[in-house]
Amino acid sequence: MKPINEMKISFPSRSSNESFSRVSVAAFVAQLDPTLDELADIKTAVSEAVTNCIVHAYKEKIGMVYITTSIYPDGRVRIKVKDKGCGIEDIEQAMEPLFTTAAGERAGLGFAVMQSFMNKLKVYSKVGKGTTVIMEKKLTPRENG
Amino acid sequence: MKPINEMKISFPSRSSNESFSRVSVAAFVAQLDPTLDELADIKTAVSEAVTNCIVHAYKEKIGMVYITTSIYPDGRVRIKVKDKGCGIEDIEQAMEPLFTTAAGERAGLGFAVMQSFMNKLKVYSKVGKGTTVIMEKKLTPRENG
Amino acid sequence: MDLKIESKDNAVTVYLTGEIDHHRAADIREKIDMAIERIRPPMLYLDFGGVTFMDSSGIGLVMGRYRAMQLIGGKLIVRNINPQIKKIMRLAGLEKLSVMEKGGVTNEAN
Amino acid sequence: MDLKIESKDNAVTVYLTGEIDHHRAADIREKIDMAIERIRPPMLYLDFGGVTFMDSSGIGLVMGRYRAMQLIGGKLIVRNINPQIKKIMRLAGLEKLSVMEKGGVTNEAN
Ligand SMILES: Nc1ncnc2c1ncn2[C@@H]1O[C@H](COP(=O)(O)OP(=O)(O)O)[C@@H](O)[C@H]1O
Ligand SMILES: Nc1ncnc2c1ncn2[C@@H]1O[C@H](COP(=O)(O)OP(=O)(O)O)[C@@H](O)[C@H]1O
Repeated sequence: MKPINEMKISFPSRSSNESFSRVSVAAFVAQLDPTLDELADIKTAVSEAVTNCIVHAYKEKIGMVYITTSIYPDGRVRIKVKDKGCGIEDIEQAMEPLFTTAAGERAGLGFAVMQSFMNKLKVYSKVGKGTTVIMEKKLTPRENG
Repeated sequence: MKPINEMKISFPSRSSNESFSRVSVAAFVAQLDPTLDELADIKTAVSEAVTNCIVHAYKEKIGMVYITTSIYPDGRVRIKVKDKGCGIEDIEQAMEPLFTTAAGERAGLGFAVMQSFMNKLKVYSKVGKGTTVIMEKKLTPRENG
Repeated sequence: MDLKIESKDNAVTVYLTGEIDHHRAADIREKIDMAIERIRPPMLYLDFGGVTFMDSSGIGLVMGRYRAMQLIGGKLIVRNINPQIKKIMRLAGLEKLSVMEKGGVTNEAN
Repeated sequence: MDLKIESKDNAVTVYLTGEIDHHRAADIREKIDMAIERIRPPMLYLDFGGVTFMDSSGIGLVMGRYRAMQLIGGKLIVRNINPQIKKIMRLAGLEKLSVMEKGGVTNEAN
């Protein structure tokens, strides 16, 4: 299926851009008239994926983060978050709740949040090349849009 | 001077994306802790530039709109809005207040708003190739950011 | 999005809300014009109290209604405009048409 | 952004506001830890009433403070969490640590 609308954003992996990235996706999705809960779910999932690029993919370096948000005729929203960072060695292990490789206070729940707040989650990664996270959510149809 | 932070967005020239585009720029600029008035000025100027791409550059067609927002160390914000649409024949005339080529209810004030709400405005255009609008605003420095 | 249109005595009042841009203006325009057409009021108030954003599309909207009211021999008054909206209306020279209600500005600025 | 930290009787209450993400968490963490260090209270309340957004960085923040309070033999209670924040805290299994105040949920959901 081809998207009926699609936006792309890119920005450097500075933590000051976390808020911008999720607000930007939410503002795009808003044209579908989602519920407040759906919008909060999407913002949270995007925040997790973007934070992972900043914290894990590029670590102390600054690299670019790429987001594509697509809207489909059936009310599905698809969000792709991509980095060209270090990549993930064992994706299955990385996706386990509470698993984290980061020092400090990462809870190891990023993927768990994406998984439970969105309807679909796919992770593609290649060590040394980068990681792409694709998430989908089906919004509840509204009577009077 | 090199920007210390820079985001790029792109989206098709659908009027349903007007709100997304200005909110996105505002969310990026928000990290500079602008005043509410400064933020409203920027949103309005962006809305004018983006609407021009939708209404004038691509008219009945759908084409891509490209925005780059850059933050400079001295607190300047630079916003570039670019289209690959029909272009402007006489830029000087186009920038005159109240001048419009559109039927319907365009007020001919888009450029006037950009000019008065931002500190700098430059327009580059080539007929058949497209138009690029570059706007700058210097934000008032905040004591405790 | 909904638009509240109130008809009382010899006046129609339209309560505008949310963001007025090119995308939304067409719909707003149509609804107001239907009311003007049907009621043909001597007086039209456009109340901007609930408007959170407006660009020059809002000017087109006001100018268009100004002309529509002139055609039926009526008057248009714009009210409850915040300083940001007032800035745009001034740029458009709307005060010269005296459609802006005196003392009708919300918030401090003038 | 400001953080209100209130010390009364045997308890410290932190009023969190705005958006809690990875960007802001470091600063919040530091401020709370300074208060714990200085006051060494038997009880720490984290009040989420003013929080408009939270991702899993907020979980790290709560877990870290939970451990810090354990170290000084104190307790942590999380209060005024809205349904969206509760969803994330549940995902993290925080109710098993009984840091979530019973009946302390704002809004309807459970
Ligand atoms: N974009 C990424 N690039 C590299 N590694 C990643 C990326 N995203 C996640 N990871 C790895 O997966 C682990 C689990 O991620 P996540 O579930 O989000 O928890 P957390 O971010 O709290 O560590 C991370 O600790 C990291 O090792
Ligand atoms: N991006 C663009 N592409 C092509 N023509 C443009 C573009 N932007 C502006 N113009 C031309 O300049 C004129 C004046 O623009 P503006 O001051 O924004 O007023 P308005 O949009 O109300 O017409 C337009 O009517 C149009 O002819």
